[in-house]
Amino acid sequence: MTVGELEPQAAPTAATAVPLHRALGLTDDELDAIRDRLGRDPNELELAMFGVMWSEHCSYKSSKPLLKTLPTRGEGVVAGPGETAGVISIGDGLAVAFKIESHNHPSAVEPNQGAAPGVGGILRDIFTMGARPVAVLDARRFGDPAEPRTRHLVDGVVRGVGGYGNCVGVPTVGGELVFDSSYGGNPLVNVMAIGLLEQRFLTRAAAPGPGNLAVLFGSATGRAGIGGASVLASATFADDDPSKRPSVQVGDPFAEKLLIEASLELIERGLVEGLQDLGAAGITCATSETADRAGTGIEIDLEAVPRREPDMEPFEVMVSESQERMLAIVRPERYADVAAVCERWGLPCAVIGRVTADGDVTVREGGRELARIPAAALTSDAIVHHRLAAPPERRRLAPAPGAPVVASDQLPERGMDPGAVLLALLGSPNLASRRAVYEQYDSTVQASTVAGPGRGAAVIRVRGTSKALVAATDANAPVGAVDPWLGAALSVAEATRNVAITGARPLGVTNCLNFGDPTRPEAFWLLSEAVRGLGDACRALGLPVTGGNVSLYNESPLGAILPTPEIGVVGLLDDVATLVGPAFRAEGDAILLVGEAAPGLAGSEYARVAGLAPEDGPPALDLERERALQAFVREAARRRLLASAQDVSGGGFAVALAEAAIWGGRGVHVRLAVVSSPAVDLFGESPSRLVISARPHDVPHLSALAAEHEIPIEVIGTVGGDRLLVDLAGAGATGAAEERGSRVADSIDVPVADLRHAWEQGLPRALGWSQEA
Amino acid sequence: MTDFRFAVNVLPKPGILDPQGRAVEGSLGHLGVSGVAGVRVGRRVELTVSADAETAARATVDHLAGELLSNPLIESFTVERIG
Amino acid sequence: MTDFRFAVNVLPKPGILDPQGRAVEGSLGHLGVSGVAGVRVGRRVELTVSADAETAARATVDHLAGELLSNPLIESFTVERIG
Amino acid sequence: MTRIGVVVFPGSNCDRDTLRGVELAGGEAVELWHEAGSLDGGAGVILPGGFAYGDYLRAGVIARFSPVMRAVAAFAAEGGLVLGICNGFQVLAEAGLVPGALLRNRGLRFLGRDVRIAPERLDTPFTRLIGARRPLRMPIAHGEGCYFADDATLDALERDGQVLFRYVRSDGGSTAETGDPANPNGSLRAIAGVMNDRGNVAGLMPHPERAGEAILGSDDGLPILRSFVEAAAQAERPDGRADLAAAAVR
Ligand SMILES: Nc1ncnc2c1ncn2[C@@H]1O[C@H](COP(=O)(O)OP(=O)(O)O)[C@@H](O)[C@H]1O
Ligand SMILES: [Mg+2]
Repeated sequence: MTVGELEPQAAPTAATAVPLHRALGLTDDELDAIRDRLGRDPNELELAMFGVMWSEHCSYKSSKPLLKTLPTRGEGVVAGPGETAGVISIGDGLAVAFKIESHNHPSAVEPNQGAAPGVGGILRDIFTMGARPVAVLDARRFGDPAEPRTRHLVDGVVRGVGGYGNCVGVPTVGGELVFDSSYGGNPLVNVMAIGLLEQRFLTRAAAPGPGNLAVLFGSATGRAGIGGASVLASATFADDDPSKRPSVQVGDPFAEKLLIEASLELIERGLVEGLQDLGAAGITCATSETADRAGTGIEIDLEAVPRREPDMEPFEVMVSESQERMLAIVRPERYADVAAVCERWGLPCAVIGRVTADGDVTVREGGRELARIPAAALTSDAIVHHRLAAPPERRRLAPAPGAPVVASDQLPERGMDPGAVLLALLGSPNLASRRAVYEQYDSTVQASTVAGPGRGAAVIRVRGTSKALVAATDANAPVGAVDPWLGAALSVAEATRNVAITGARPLGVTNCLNFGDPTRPEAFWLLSEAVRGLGDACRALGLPVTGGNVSLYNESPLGAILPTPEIGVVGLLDDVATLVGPAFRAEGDAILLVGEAAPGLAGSEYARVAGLAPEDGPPALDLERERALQAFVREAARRRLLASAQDVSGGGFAVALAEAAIWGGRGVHVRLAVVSSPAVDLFGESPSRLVISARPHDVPHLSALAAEHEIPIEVIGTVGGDRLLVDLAGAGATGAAEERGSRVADSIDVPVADLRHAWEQGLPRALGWSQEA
Repeated sequence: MTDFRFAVNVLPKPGILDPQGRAVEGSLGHLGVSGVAGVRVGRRVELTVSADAETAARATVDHLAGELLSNPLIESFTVERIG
Repeated sequence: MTDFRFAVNVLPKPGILDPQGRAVEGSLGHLGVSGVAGVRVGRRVELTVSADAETAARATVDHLAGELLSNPLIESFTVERIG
Repeated sequence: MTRIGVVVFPGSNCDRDTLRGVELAGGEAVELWHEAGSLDGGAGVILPGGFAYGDYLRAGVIARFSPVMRAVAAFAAEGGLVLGICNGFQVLAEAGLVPGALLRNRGLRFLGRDVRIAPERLDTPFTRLIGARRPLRMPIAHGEGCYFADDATLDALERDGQVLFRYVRSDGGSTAETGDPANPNGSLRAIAGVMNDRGNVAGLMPHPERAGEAILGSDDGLPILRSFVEAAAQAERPDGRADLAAAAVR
């Protein structure tokens, strides 16, 4: 799990007045539940261990009942939820491991050092399974880019994530960067990691075999990230020096790199029975989870734990979140080999205990027993809360999805000229090129990046095969704020569509649910509706959810964030030579629009730029149509009928068209039949649409294939020249729109060079970054 | 106005992991150096402040050191007058 | 054997461009600070040497400072006894 | 087949890519552990990219003291072929095996992007098979790649033909001066790669091993690695090394 993501707890300042369990973030009911499970009162150390393990972050106590409803079965799934990362077979004896996690709260406190360990944490989740990390995607959301605080956070997070990922040598190949004022006080830092493994090396985070050794290796343990439990320190020491108890952890990517190599070597040489990374709740979590998964117990001796600082209290050793550590379960006769591997990689390593048959996590210091807790009580049998869900007031004001509302089909004032709107959208912070940010990441290390950040899904070839992995992340938070079911379902549709348009078959879904305080019924309703949408969409598309992460309490004095279900998808392309890219490729190619525009501008970038209220109604999603569209485009790619394929999403049709033109360095001339209104047809973000191009002689085949899948398709123009020309035609165009007061008369006619300029300059300008290099 | 030159020494706080210091210690063997311990790696920033009096100049440096040159969550600093 | 603690201050040589120093100067305006000039950003390394006498300890530090802690092509260093 | 050693420092992260690149270039790649005392019969050695020892303190400085570097220095002194890529270049510079130093990028940010470079000469062990390709496109990925040496040294490097590659604009025609966006890190005289005075040790910041296959967007790096492998093969033959050194310089 993510390190340092413990939710905010009651300030421990008044420790003497507040009962210890409450200061540790446990409610009175939870204390009773602990007494039930122990059959006695917990001591202070035990209470500290429960405090961290029963935190929302470690226990999923609010979200567990919801997550149970998600589909988890699917073709080739080797490991699903409950394991450290999802693992899906890709043939040839290989499998892909992937997961997404959050590092939101620490990043808000200290963007650089806070964000960096988030990368380390998710990478450990991948290599702990026996997979070599091959790609990272970073999805992040910040407040208004004009705010100095946002700029400070963006800069720090980018440096932190980059500094870590670049050093460990895993390419950052994609992700998201979204600005919305709701994230001003609480940025979201979600990181997805993908790894490749030979399936025979799949390793479980379990502690089988009583008598086996519990071996801790990696960095020494210090007081880092003790967080809420530090209340125990203030209770213990009369004059506590707070500078000695930092809760900010400093990541050491160099140590992580050594840890990757050492761990994979241990696994490939068959030296470990089980392996788990240390993240939140440190040794407490690693020992109880591995024991619980194997139905065993673990007894550890604190004196054996290598420390970085003198005079650490037992609870500090037990809950420290010091980074870059691993717990291995090792047969006694193999320990010498394990120690030799660690030594070779320069990593401290120590036997800190052994596996027992009694099912308890037992903590000793020398001869003294300090704590004894059933492993299950800390993990699988942790408390579960069935929270109250209530839809917020505003929900009732919003029209049904797709409901056309008069206000929304108007272009903004400057929209007398849709070309100007297009330029404004391309240069807007959420749609402009992300180059200024992703250039700070190494996206090509490992020499397998076929398509890196910048243009849709990331493509990583699988060395030694003709295959490639295709990955994308997406979250539609603005629609989720109006209709959380729809927001989540749209997020799944968009992420999978991004993968499918390359020709790849989506394999599975991971997700990071970033929501507010679950004890508020309205916030919990948002979460439960989003999980329902996630499940419905995945079932409709036939995809398993193989894992994920839940980050709650994303609220600041400025308010709650937009509900943000971040979706990560990994797909498989059987033959990388058939890869379809989004850029227009050749003069004279036909341009086709697949799917049709539907009304509803709420949540669109157009609405944001035009300042329209989200109550207008979002676009509807037909999951069956989406499934058919993805099947169509994959088949078209397989038959090599496509020169390019780009999905219509942020900024709508016009932006999709412009991007394909900019990336291809080619102009286009199309004629768009306006069905609904110019704003909806040009800039609306209704789903299940593509802009594709093809050689003219392939067009009839494409049309026939689309008909087979019952997907609307229409030839709208050709690639050529150096301008983007869109003539508007049809019932909804000029005349009719004018009658309704929309006043749009013009076609779009802009040089591609101008589009490119707007798109390239938008982000550095929004962030106030000088245009250096 | 007089020119005062200061140095700001920024070091990781005690208890904060210092990977650089650790890496330096780890390499001492290769250099054939022994008997060295407690290596901490930080930053040194030297700067000149024009002010009427040293107290005013020092106030500027303290402000800069706390706001810009160090990260108070993980680093502490000291200020020295060097000219 | 006695423990001696030293600090090694490493700074870019005069004439070597110091983009960090420039960046600090460039951001002074945002902080509302004026009258600051000549900013140089370098490194400070603190370390403890066990030796029989200070001269021996200092020799070790000088050796480390010249070989490892600074690059003579671009940086110069000074050594201070701090404990 | 010609054996080429690829050094693995703790923190190297392009070692695997480089091993693979050497194989694509027709060599037999062998891993050289940083604690190794010998080069294991390699006819040439590559120091790969990455963050050896985390690049803590200064890029390349701690790695420079690794045991294997004594063997590398001795090999270089005998005229053996050594190539440092990115972090490997930084290590060579810190070790004094190539002239100059690599400072932080002018923009103070890590930069990962494709750049264009052009060889200054085609008669070196590192460039002999480049032929007419120009400019070469390949990625950089570094935070400290701003090439620095004092003016006298730079003049001497130019005079003696030790400048191996320069950053150029995408049209390939013009050299990218400091301040030109095509010079990504502000390197003096747009230097992307240099050789020692004997012409057998070279370093460059861009990554030829990441540009070895068309599927990755460019195979312009391959001729550099092939040049190296071929020159190493030649150096293996009796007296080959002396010929090579003679041919390479001036
Ligand atoms: N939103 C989610 N959807 C599906 N599975 C989830 C979600 N959140 C967490 N999980 C699963 O719950 C388990 C516990 O998560 P976590 O504590 O973060 O895992 P770990 O300690 O293995 O990193 C993991 O298997 C994770 O994949
Ligand atoms: Mg885990």
